[in-house]
Amino acid sequence: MRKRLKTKFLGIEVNLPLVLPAGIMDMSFSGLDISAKNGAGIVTSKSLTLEPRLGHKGPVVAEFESGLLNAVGLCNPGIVDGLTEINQFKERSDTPVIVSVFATNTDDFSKLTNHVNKSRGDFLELNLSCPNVFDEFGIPLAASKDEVFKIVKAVKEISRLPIIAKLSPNVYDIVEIALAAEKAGADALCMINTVGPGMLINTKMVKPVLFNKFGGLSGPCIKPIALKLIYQTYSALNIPIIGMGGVTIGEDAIEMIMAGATLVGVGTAVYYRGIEVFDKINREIIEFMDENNYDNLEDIPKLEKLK
Amino acid sequence: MRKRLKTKFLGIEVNLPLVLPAGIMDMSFSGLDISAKNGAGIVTSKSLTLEPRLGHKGPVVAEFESGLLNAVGLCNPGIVDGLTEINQFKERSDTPVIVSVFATNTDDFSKLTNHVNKSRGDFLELNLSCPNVFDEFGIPLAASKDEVFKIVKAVKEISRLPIIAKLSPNVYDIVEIALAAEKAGADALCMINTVGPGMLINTKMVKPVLFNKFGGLSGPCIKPIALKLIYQTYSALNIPIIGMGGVTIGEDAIEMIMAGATLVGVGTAVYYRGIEVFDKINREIIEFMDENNYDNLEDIPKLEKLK
Amino acid sequence: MNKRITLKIAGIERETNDIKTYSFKHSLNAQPAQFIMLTDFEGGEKPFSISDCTEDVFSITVKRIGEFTTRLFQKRVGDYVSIRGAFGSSFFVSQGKVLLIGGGYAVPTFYFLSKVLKENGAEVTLINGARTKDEHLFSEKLSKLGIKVINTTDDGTFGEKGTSVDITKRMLNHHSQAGAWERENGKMFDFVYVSGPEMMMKALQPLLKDHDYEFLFERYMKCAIGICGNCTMDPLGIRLCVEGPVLPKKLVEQLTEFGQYHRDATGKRIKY
Amino acid sequence: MNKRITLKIAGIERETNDIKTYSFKHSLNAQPAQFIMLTDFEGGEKPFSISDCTEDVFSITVKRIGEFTTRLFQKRVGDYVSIRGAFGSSFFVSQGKVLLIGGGYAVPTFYFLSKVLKENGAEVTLINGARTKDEHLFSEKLSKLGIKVINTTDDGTFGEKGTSVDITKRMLNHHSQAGAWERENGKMFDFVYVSGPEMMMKALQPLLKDHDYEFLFERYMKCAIGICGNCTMDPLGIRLCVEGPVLPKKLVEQLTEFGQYHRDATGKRIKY
Ligand SMILES: Cc1cc2nc3c(=O)[nH]c(=O)nc-3n(C[C@H](O)[C@H](O)[C@H](O)COP(=O)(O)OP(=O)(O)OC[C@H]3O[C@@H](n4cnc5c(N)ncnc54)[C@H](O)[C@@H]3O)c2cc1C
Ligand SMILES: Cc1cc2nc3c(=O)[nH]c(=O)nc-3n(C[C@H](O)[C@H](O)[C@H](O)COP(=O)(O)OP(=O)(O)OC[C@H]3O[C@@H](n4cnc5c(N)ncnc54)[C@H](O)[C@@H]3O)c2cc1C
Ligand SMILES: Cc1cc2nc3c(=O)[nH]c(=O)nc-3n(C[C@H](O)[C@H](O)[C@H](O)COP(=O)(O)O)c2cc1C
Ligand SMILES: Cc1cc2nc3c(=O)[nH]c(=O)nc-3n(C[C@H](O)[C@H](O)[C@H](O)COP(=O)(O)O)c2cc1C
Ligand code: FES
Ligand code: FES
Repeated sequence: MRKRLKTKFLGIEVNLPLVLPAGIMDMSFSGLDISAKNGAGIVTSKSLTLEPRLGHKGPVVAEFESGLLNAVGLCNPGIVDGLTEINQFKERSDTPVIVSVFATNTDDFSKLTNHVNKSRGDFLELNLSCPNVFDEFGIPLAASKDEVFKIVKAVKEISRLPIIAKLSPNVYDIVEIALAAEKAGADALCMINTVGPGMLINTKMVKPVLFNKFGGLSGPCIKPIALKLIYQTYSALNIPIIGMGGVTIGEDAIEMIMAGATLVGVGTAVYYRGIEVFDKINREIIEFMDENNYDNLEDIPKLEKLK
Repeated sequence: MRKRLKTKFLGIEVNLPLVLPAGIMDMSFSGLDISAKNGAGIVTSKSLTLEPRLGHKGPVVAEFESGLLNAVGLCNPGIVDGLTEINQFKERSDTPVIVSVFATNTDDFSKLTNHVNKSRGDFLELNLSCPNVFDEFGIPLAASKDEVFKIVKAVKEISRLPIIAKLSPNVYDIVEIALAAEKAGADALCMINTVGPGMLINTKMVKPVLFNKFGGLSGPCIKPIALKLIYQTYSALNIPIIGMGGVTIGEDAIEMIMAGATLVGVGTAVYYRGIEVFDKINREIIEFMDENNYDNLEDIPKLEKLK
Repeated sequence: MNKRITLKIAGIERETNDIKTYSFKHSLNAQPAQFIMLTDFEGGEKPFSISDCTEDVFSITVKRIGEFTTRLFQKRVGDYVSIRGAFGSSFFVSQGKVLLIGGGYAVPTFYFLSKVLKENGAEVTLINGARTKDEHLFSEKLSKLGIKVINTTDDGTFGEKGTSVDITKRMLNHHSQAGAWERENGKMFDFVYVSGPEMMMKALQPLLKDHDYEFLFERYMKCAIGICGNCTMDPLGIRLCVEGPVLPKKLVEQLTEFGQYHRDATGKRIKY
Repeated sequence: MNKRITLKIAGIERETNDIKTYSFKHSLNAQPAQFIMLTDFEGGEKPFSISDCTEDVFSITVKRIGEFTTRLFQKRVGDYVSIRGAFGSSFFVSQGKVLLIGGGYAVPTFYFLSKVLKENGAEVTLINGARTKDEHLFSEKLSKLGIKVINTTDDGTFGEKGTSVDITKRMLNHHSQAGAWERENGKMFDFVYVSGPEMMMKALQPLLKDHDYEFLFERYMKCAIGICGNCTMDPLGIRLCVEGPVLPKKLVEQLTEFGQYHRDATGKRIKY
């Protein structure tokens, strides 16, 4: 049964199409390992920065009926300790690892790349979703095609690993940004990062629920936004896409694939359906394939491209 | 009991704080009337354009677990017939009416204003959320502070009615846009319009559910985004805000008020809770006030402003 | 209840040149007069009344009119379509003597209603009208239900000659003819149901002033979930997709737009 | 179950200089060892074990350590705090002879557990250890439960002299002394529960190798809903906020990080 879910991603055979995305269950080698054991075909590290980051004070997550807000604030142990966890994971598992890194300028991204080159990671993911740094036109880095181009190009020149650009949904023209990444040499895209951000208020205490006040939206509420952006990007580009954003059940994953995703990320749903969510969704994908007479994952059709 | 919900908006006494927003139950005078009878304190017309618009082909709405996508495509009978409905409504009701108009340039907005000047409407709302027209820098009208300034200023000069600028949430810097509207003479803001847009896919037929493929998100999924933008805007501006986006129960309305809204719009929730939703939420607001010892609506505190 | 389901067409039956019945295997659980919104995702999503609904099969009966229905006529058994619903109010299920007055593609709804009324022990009389024999619908299906059917065509090519309105007038006025049914309170029927073109209903309204009745209305529908406001009826603001499509006498009597105008897809009023 | 609730502090009891018990009127429906996340929205949201839970009241017992708990200590009855939970696994409710070994601010959890065990008919012995008399916790409350409590302090200022580990060793080794309890299978207790500083648990582990037991762990918690991965235990990837904080013997034995290191808020490993 499992064989039917095999696929290829950047030349590597991937046994299962689901990806553990950055920031979910990935602070330790054992978190990556349990996710892989539960059916993630690829796992991603927490976005690592040059120095350790404490992140924001709590509450760092806020739940509402349609998803989560989070303001973990890119807490991570720093690139050195982060890579130690990844190497330790690779000692025990064949599952490919995406090393996610975060910075706000080309220099730091390059430094991070040099570290990652020496690790046992399989892919390098650039978290390009920073909304707090602006280019010369006052456009946030995440939305600046020029900044994205510069960073990806610089990293591409020195990276030993294939490069995945992780894109923010909070931009006017996703295709412009994605094309900049592709032109600069990105081998694949990962999208979408969290939406918004948003805010929730505790009405009894008249306070924002998150101490950071604002937090990115994830979970079911963002699925339509993810599908739209993935579809637009798939229609215009030639590199593969890891699609994510609100995938909770098998049918969500099918939607992602039809919108253009090659692999599908499952993050917030770990909360809704447990760490077993990967195997649950794998099974649901197989059920969908049975019902609709698709033999293999790659037989699932994509939408006609946008013109 | 109802007296405790009285408030003031731009110098007018408003009996109830809930607003029927543009696009909901407002194609006919009788739709406005039934909404007012069910507890809307102010009602808004469909966004009217100079000429009638058929809108998109169906499906024009798509439901998902966290809200709705709509692509009605600004269908409306045109400003002349639209104002006839409004006048007919005003013959039967004292409830204030916001006349919403939509255009993509200053000229057309001005022409619309001339029509509205001759109507019995109480407020003029400019739907400034067009994502399909761009300024000279390639920025969508909705996100262009210059375009917003120009339009609001031109309309302000000729409008007999107080002006409400309805803002799109899909911008990098809401405060910049809101300030432009305020500086140009907007008397109030209405926010937020729909988010995204997004897409949903029918997996059996491998087709986008909406014939227009993409549609704006409304309902519970957008509430945190609305709260955040309203709070930022409230913190930076001095004009009142009609807050909306996902308000479904009384506590949502309280959150809107605490974030900075003077009045609260309820749109998609008409689907979830029936046309009686206004009175249901009015009652829930009163219950909240009782539980937390607020005598009047205006005693409900706001969050401390952002610095 | 409003979730979208996507189904293969299980059966197609040609009723007349312009009318086909499509059946689907699905437990829809609809009531008579409720409708679905149907789309093929090729442009357009349109309301159709349920013409039959059993535990696991339901059907709609469609008249080819414009772009959408023409495309639907080209579909074959096994093709997918996607539906939402069932939506809206349903007919009151009366007991006693009831009269159903139907015209055109609105008659099939009465097939479903007749079944339900019969199960409820009502004594059903149905006036099934059409312009001409070729457009006359469901006469065979209805005859199998064991109810009293009065077939009629405007041109007399099938059944009695005359419109449904003519027949109704005759039936209600000529006490001699209808004597056997007449009741003490002067009403011939305990309940009357009307489904057909709006002007037919308008013409029937004065004839039925002594009766209790429900009318089945049609207005342009977009969302079908009560928010777009396209289907409201003046001056009540009744949404036909939620509070309708069936409206009872006491509401019908208040409708100023009934028989006067309806609204098109832009919301513009169109005079009848 | 994980929804945020915002409650007024209903009662505050001073236990020691550094420890207070806060009670809340709410039907939390928690089990022993489960915890809540508590915040005042002034910076920080922290895990605290339930130290008692009845149908409509629950309490937590807090040690003042850093910024957050210091602020909490300034709150008064009637002040609001906001909580999520209860989260996590709970202790197995055993029957027969059971031993509870507790140290420091982890002892109050055992108050709640003891009540539940007693109701279940278990014969409870509890070793309640602290460094010194002033830090010794809950001795009065526990004595009222009708269980056997062995109080102990490292410096002998209250109860027996020695650590909980010393006492346990003595109890389990000196068969003569413990003769009356000993069972045929060589186990003195049907089940052992341990809650306290990690190094205490580590020291107890070899002593308990013949017993069935559960340990209550603590790791840095952020989300408490199983997604941030900050609280996982190597090498199993067990999330203490979901699969823990109570872990059974067969899992404890596989934990390579137990007593070796934990992770701080950045995820960095901190050696014990
Ligand atoms: C509650 C209800 C139940 C209906 N039941 C049936 C039925 O059982 N069988 C049947 O054949 N038809 C039924 N109709 C009418 C059916 O929806 C239209 O015939 C169909 O939409 C025509 O589409 P078209 O593209 O083929 O024609 P078009 O050329 O688009 O339109 C022709 C006419 O159909 C009507 N119409 C078109 N679109 C809509 C719409 N979205 N909502 C309402 N009316 C529309 C208008 O009067 C229009 O003038 C029903 C309509 C309503 C409101
Ligand atoms: C499952 C569990 C149950 C707990 N139950 C209790 C209890 O019943 N009573 C009690 O007093 N304390 C309990 N704690 C510990 C309590 O959470 C910390 O004492 C508190 O968070 C300290 O916060 P602070 O700001 O005052 O101190 P800080 O100066 O922030 O930290 C002091 C120490 O507290 C611990 N700590 C801080 N933040 C966290 C966190 N988010 N998650 C876990 N540990 C943290 C760390 O070891 C840290 O070194 C429990 C912890 C866990 C994981
Ligand atoms: C708690 C949390 C932490 C996250 N941390 C990161 C991160 O460090 N780097 C990153 O690129 N994305 C991060 N994300 C975003 C996710 O990787 C993912 O893009 C997003 O959550 C959408 O997917 P989902 O709806 O399946 O969760 C985080 C998301 C959550 C919920
Ligand atoms: C079906 C539909 C039609 C709408 N049409 C308009 C419109 O014509 N003009 C406008 O400014 N906003 C329009 N909106 C946006 C609403 O006015 C409102 O800003 C948005 O739906 C968020 O509020 P809600 O979540 O309460 O629905 C429409 C929304 C919906 C769902
Ligand atoms: S069709 Fe939209 S309200 Fe009825
Ligand atoms: S605290 Fe986040 S996974 Fe346990």
